[in-house]
Amino acid sequence: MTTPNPLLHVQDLSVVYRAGEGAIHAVQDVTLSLEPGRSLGLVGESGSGKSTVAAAILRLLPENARITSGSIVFDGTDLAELSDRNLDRLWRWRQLAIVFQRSLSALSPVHRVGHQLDDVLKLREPGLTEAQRQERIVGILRAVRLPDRVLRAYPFELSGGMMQRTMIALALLCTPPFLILDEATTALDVITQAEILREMERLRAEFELTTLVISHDVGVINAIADSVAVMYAGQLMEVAPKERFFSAPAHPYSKALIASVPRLRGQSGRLTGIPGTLPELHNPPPGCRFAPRCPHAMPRCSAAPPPLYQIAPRHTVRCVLYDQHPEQRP
Amino acid sequence: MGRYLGRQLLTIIPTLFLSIVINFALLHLAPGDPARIYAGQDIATEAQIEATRRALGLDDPLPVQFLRYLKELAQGNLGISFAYRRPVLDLILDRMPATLLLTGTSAVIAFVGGALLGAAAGRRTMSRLDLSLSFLSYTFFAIPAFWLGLLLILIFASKLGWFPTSGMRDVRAGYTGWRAWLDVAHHMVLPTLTLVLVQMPIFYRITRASVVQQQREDYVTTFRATGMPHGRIFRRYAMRNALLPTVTVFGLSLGFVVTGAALVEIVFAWPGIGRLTLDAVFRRDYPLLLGIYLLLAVTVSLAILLTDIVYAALDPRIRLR
Amino acid sequence: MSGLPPTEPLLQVTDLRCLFPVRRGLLDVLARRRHAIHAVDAVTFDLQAGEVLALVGESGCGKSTTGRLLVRMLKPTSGEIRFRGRDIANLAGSELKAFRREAQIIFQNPFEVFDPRQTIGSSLRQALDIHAIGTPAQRDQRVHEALEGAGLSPPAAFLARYPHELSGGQLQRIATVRAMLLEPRLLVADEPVSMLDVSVRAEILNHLLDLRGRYGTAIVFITHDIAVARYVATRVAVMYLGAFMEIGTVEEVIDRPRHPYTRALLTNTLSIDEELPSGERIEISGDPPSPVNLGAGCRLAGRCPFTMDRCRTETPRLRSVGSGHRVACHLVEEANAQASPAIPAPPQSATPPRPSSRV
Amino acid sequence: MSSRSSGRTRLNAEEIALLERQLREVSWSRRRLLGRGVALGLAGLGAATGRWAMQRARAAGLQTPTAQKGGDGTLVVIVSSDPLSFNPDFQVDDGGFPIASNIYNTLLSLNGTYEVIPELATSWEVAEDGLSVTFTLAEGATWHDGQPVTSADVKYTFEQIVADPAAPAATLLSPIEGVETPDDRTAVCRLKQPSASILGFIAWYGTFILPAHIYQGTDWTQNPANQSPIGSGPFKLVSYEPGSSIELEANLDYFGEGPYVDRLIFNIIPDANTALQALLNGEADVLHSPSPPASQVPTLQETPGIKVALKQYPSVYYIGFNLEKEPFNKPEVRQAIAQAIDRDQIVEIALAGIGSAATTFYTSAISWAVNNDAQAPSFDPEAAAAALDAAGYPANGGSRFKAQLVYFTASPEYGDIATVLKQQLAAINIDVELVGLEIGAYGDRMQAGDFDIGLINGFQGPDPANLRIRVGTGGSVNHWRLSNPDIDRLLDEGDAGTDQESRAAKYMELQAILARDLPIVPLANVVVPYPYSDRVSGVFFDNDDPVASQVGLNRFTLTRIARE
Repeated sequence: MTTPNPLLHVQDLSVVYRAGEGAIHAVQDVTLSLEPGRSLGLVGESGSGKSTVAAAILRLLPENARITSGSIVFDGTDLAELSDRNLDRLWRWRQLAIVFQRSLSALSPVHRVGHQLDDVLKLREPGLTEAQRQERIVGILRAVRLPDRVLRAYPFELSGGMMQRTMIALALLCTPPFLILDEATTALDVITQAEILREMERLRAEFELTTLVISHDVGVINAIADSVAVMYAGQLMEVAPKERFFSAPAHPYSKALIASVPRLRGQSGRLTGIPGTLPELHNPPPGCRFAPRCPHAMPRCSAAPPPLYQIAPRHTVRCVLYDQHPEQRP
Repeated sequence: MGRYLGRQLLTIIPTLFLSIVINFALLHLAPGDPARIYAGQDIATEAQIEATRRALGLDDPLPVQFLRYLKELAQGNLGISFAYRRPVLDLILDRMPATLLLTGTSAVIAFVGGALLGAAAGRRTMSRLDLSLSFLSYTFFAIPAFWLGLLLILIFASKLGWFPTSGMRDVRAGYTGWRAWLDVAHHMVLPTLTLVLVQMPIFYRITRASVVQQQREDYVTTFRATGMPHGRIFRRYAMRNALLPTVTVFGLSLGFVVTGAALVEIVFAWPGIGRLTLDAVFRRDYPLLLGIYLLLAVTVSLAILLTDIVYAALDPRIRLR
Repeated sequence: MSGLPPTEPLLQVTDLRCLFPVRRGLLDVLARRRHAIHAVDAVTFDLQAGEVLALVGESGCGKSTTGRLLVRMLKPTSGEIRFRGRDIANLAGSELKAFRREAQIIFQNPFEVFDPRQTIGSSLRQALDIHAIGTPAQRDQRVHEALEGAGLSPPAAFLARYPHELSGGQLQRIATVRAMLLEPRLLVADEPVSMLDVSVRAEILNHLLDLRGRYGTAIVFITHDIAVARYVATRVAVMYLGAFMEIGTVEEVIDRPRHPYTRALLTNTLSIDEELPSGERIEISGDPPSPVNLGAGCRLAGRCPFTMDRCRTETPRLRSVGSGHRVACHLVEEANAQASPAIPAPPQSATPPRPSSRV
Repeated sequence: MSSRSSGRTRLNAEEIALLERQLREVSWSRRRLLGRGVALGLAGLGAATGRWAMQRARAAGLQTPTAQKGGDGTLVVIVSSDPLSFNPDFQVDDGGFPIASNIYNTLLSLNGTYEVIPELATSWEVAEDGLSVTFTLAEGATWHDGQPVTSADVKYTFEQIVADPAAPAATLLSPIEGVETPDDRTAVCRLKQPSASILGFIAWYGTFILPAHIYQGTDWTQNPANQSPIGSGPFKLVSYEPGSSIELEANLDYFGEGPYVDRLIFNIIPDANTALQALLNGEADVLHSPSPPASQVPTLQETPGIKVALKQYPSVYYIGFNLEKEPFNKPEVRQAIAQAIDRDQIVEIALAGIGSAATTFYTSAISWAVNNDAQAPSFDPEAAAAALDAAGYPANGGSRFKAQLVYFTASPEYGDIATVLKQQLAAINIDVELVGLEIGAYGDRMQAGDFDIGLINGFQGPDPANLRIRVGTGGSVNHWRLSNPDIDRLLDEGDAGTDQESRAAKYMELQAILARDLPIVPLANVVVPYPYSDRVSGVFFDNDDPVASQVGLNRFTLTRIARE
């Protein structure tokens, strides 16, 4: 089985925030690979570090955050090594774009939508004439099924769904090969969310996009990802193809997470949650960060972070329960 | 937009009327009998006080006085000053140019300077620039204007001799033509500096806070992600958003420009309306005070209107909602 | 479900309406033009003691307003809210205070409802202080027990803490404890778990259900997530633009939805189930219209793929389609009249395949 | 109350003090102005003829008037406020007073030592029956528009003043029945009854002779000349910039001696510190008002190029007791308190040495009426303590009693004096609580009798008759509720007297009663500093300069500027 070269490969990424009470180890040794055309869902609850991973990939971390180790290789170049200026000129938006959750405030409230789209295009593709830019923008708007009047509108005049489509249009403006959807549909109503996700599926094919989908909602991941990566408290717990993840989750956290999700079908009795609370990230447990809440925890879990075990093709788990497959270590 | 303006204009009229009623009532109900004051408080006989009361038109019942005032007002007559026995409008107009020159100039400089410095500090919080500017802003905010004024006089007029001590022109020299303008400009420096220094911290702090807040807004992150340089995001987007609250405060402060800055006018012997107002208060010069208050109400209303227009131009959410 | 006999519901809501006037400007006032948002429109239902009714709908559908009306945080524009046989729509003063002891509400964001400068202990005691329940010592005791009962132990560890020292889940649990300290007969829970991570939701929901079991409290559970509603509710009401579209038992509404809007909600809800919710996905297009000055006709007319002429002119009433299952839809009504159970397929099937089916 | 305290506000005073200052200026200073004028005017009346004054002036060895007018350049005088108008007679206008004094003439005026001296009238004669005064007007006096000044102008002015009850001098000139004009240069004032004080009043406030040809038959409050005055004085108005300056130029046709300066500019500067800096920075030559803070005077006196004239006003700081309250109703207690006061310390500390201890019960500035035998008790704290012990107020290690000292916060001096008093009384174990109030509250509180001790000052001129408002039953500033039939009788008799000697006897007897009963205790005399450039000479406030006796108050007619 030949695996194509990944478009994005994140290796052992760690991010630390400086904060009042000391350093917060928000992301620890995260390794992710994303092949061209694929869609990876990065799922995790609050504090899991999933959005920090996205920010690190785009080098948009806040001032008090720092990548302490690891590489972010995109199409053969380590983004972590690039200067900001270089990143701005060649990579941001031309190669990597992002759609944020907070769509209603994601554009300047006092400038027209068209002006802001045009401004970005002008910046990224200075060679285009005004007419060419106009043509490109109108084309993209149509691609995301927005009426032309959006150009003349201000953000507050658009509904949540339209605004989110606008943000997708903005992301696609320079037809980047890679797109991050960071909780892109979280603020939307059920029906609109489904609509936008369907739209994204269509655009993924149309624009041949490779996407990293970040969400706390496994339903969203199920709707749009090919494979799933689960994060907990800054650590990557499990990576698996979507079907395998939902049918046979391996990590105790993954299992508990899926069990917590209320369903529309099947048993409706009591929901099961995960007792306990997130560990404090400025002083994380030395071993597996899930160990304090894990029903299967054993002494060695708290000793050192468990390694990743490969338990099936494309399926890795960071849990010592899978130590009986030593030959499958990656 | 037209509808919006029409609406705003319509609300000004009742506002003005209300302010006239309230001013009139407050003045006349406040303690202190102008007749007694104008007759000379201790030595005047009751007959003299009564005569003064009649002369000032204060012997009629209050409603009659109010209706008379309204009637005069309707004919564009602001009345005759108790103290100066001259039309209130003339007295105000006498002082208007000096007032507008000083307070207007300093308001504009304070606004522009405060906004620029606030923006510079807000862009890089905790930088050396930010820390020193913030320290200065707190310092000057805490200094009473008249004290600062005197300090500037002692340093720049008495010690260094760079600027004249006070007044608006060199009374001895009596310049004419362009020299006269230069002379006024020379006299303006210290009072303007005083007002700018005490007002700038307000604009500085509002702008700084607003810039800091705007830089945390999601759209800034969006544009950062597109690879737009900080400076461009700041100039094109954050600054305009950040200026909204500053503009509001500036607009309101413009409304008060006509009333001058009494304490600074006193320290620098600047012939502005602030001093006239203060004197009128002490003298219980009702017509003059009513005139000044009415002027204030009008200009504040207009300033609010203007601010609304500017705000609406800057912020479509106001304009279109 | 003890208490009152089923023939006398705890709560009987009849034709409840709440209009928020919109004053657009002086010219409107002068011209005596009136605008109003129909936040809640002709809502009618009843609730038995110990029952859990879920109010489900998208943002702005009026479900929160309804909740606030039920506990009289808001005063209805018209209509009747009979609580234990007594209309509470126009209560005031001490009567209102007495009623509020029996009807509590909890909100989405617990950080906003606790005074950040007060310890948890004093916030909790305050609830008892206001209604002067027991001696101070008894109040402390009761607070202690309640925390312990909610699994927040040792209680002393929580009593002395401030809201910001707790996680959202813990604080929401304490908010629930506070609401239940007075052993109310009615609890309105307004999106109590939507801010919380999915793994801690279960605790809150289970806690709520435990409390219901213990005190026989009836719960009106407001949520945008119909899947959550399925877990906590005995009955579900689906709201759209201030009006009930469908109401019935959980099984009826979720397994056998009749209203196109309910079906749209269900079929668009993202899930991780292999099996799809009933029927073909219903596509409701566009955004909801402005709730200002709604005219006659079905609120969904225009967005609904089954819109008929009648839908645009005549407001459908809630009509029974089975035991306790009521639907406000002309189509359902007509289908019933023709004794045909099925709803026709959507007029066009050019919709893309369901996302989850794509691999 | 003090005349000059208006100028004493220090810059570090709060805005409220400013407000009070201005209020006071309007309400109190008229009394002060009247006071200043007529006080020593009566000395002139004693001689009953203007020639006396002329002779006296000559005796002082003054040079005879020269024909020179102008040539000395520009004199810049700082004043604290704007004139209300340029008609100085129809209303109280303290800001306008120094300006009007140089544009208009009064018939008579008061010199630097408060003596009546001639101005527009070169001589005057009181009839034997005391029922008329005949004034002879100066030769060649003209209005600034060229018209001659005649007796008709005097007639118009005095009759108009008396006819308008709102005019500030109306009451003071009310003895005038009418004015006859036998010829252009002779004006005869007929009096209703003999008046001891009329010449002093004529010489002082609100009595500038106005041009009848401009004002006759018009509303004198609205006449356009109120803005562009036509006077007969040594200077003519050139321009007025409201809030800024008033520029006058020399009236080269002036009938009398002077003026010597070409231009007289009044520079309006309300703040005392700024005004002083403007003088020090050479932007002005004379600081007329606002007066510099007393604390700065010693430094100023050492400043090269600056002279400071210290001028005593007929005003005294004093305390009064609430005679209706225990224990202040007891003479022995008042006596003890008076003995506990060290006046020299008050002058030294509270007045920064500018002033002098006041020990008599009438101002020493009006010497003919002062009873120097009736002295306030001298400083003797031991005796005071013993007297209080004996009176039944033992200290017993604590305080004997509390006393609320209410004063008026118009200028810092009051608070400073009050503080010194508090300390001095603490030394004999009286616990003083200080209550400083702005004018409105002060007046209300004193009127209501809600105080133990009050601290004020006030003009005691122009004539001792004015003591009535301070110590007469029901007097407007008799806050002490003093009601002594003997005092009231002596006030009546003093008023009715015509010759100074007999009048003085009445007032001296009155002062003896005050010294015995001590309803009030004098503390210090008010002295006002006038700083000015040492290039300037011939100013009215400089009593060391012979000119001060020759020229009316506020007149810069004879002021000269030395060339550098």
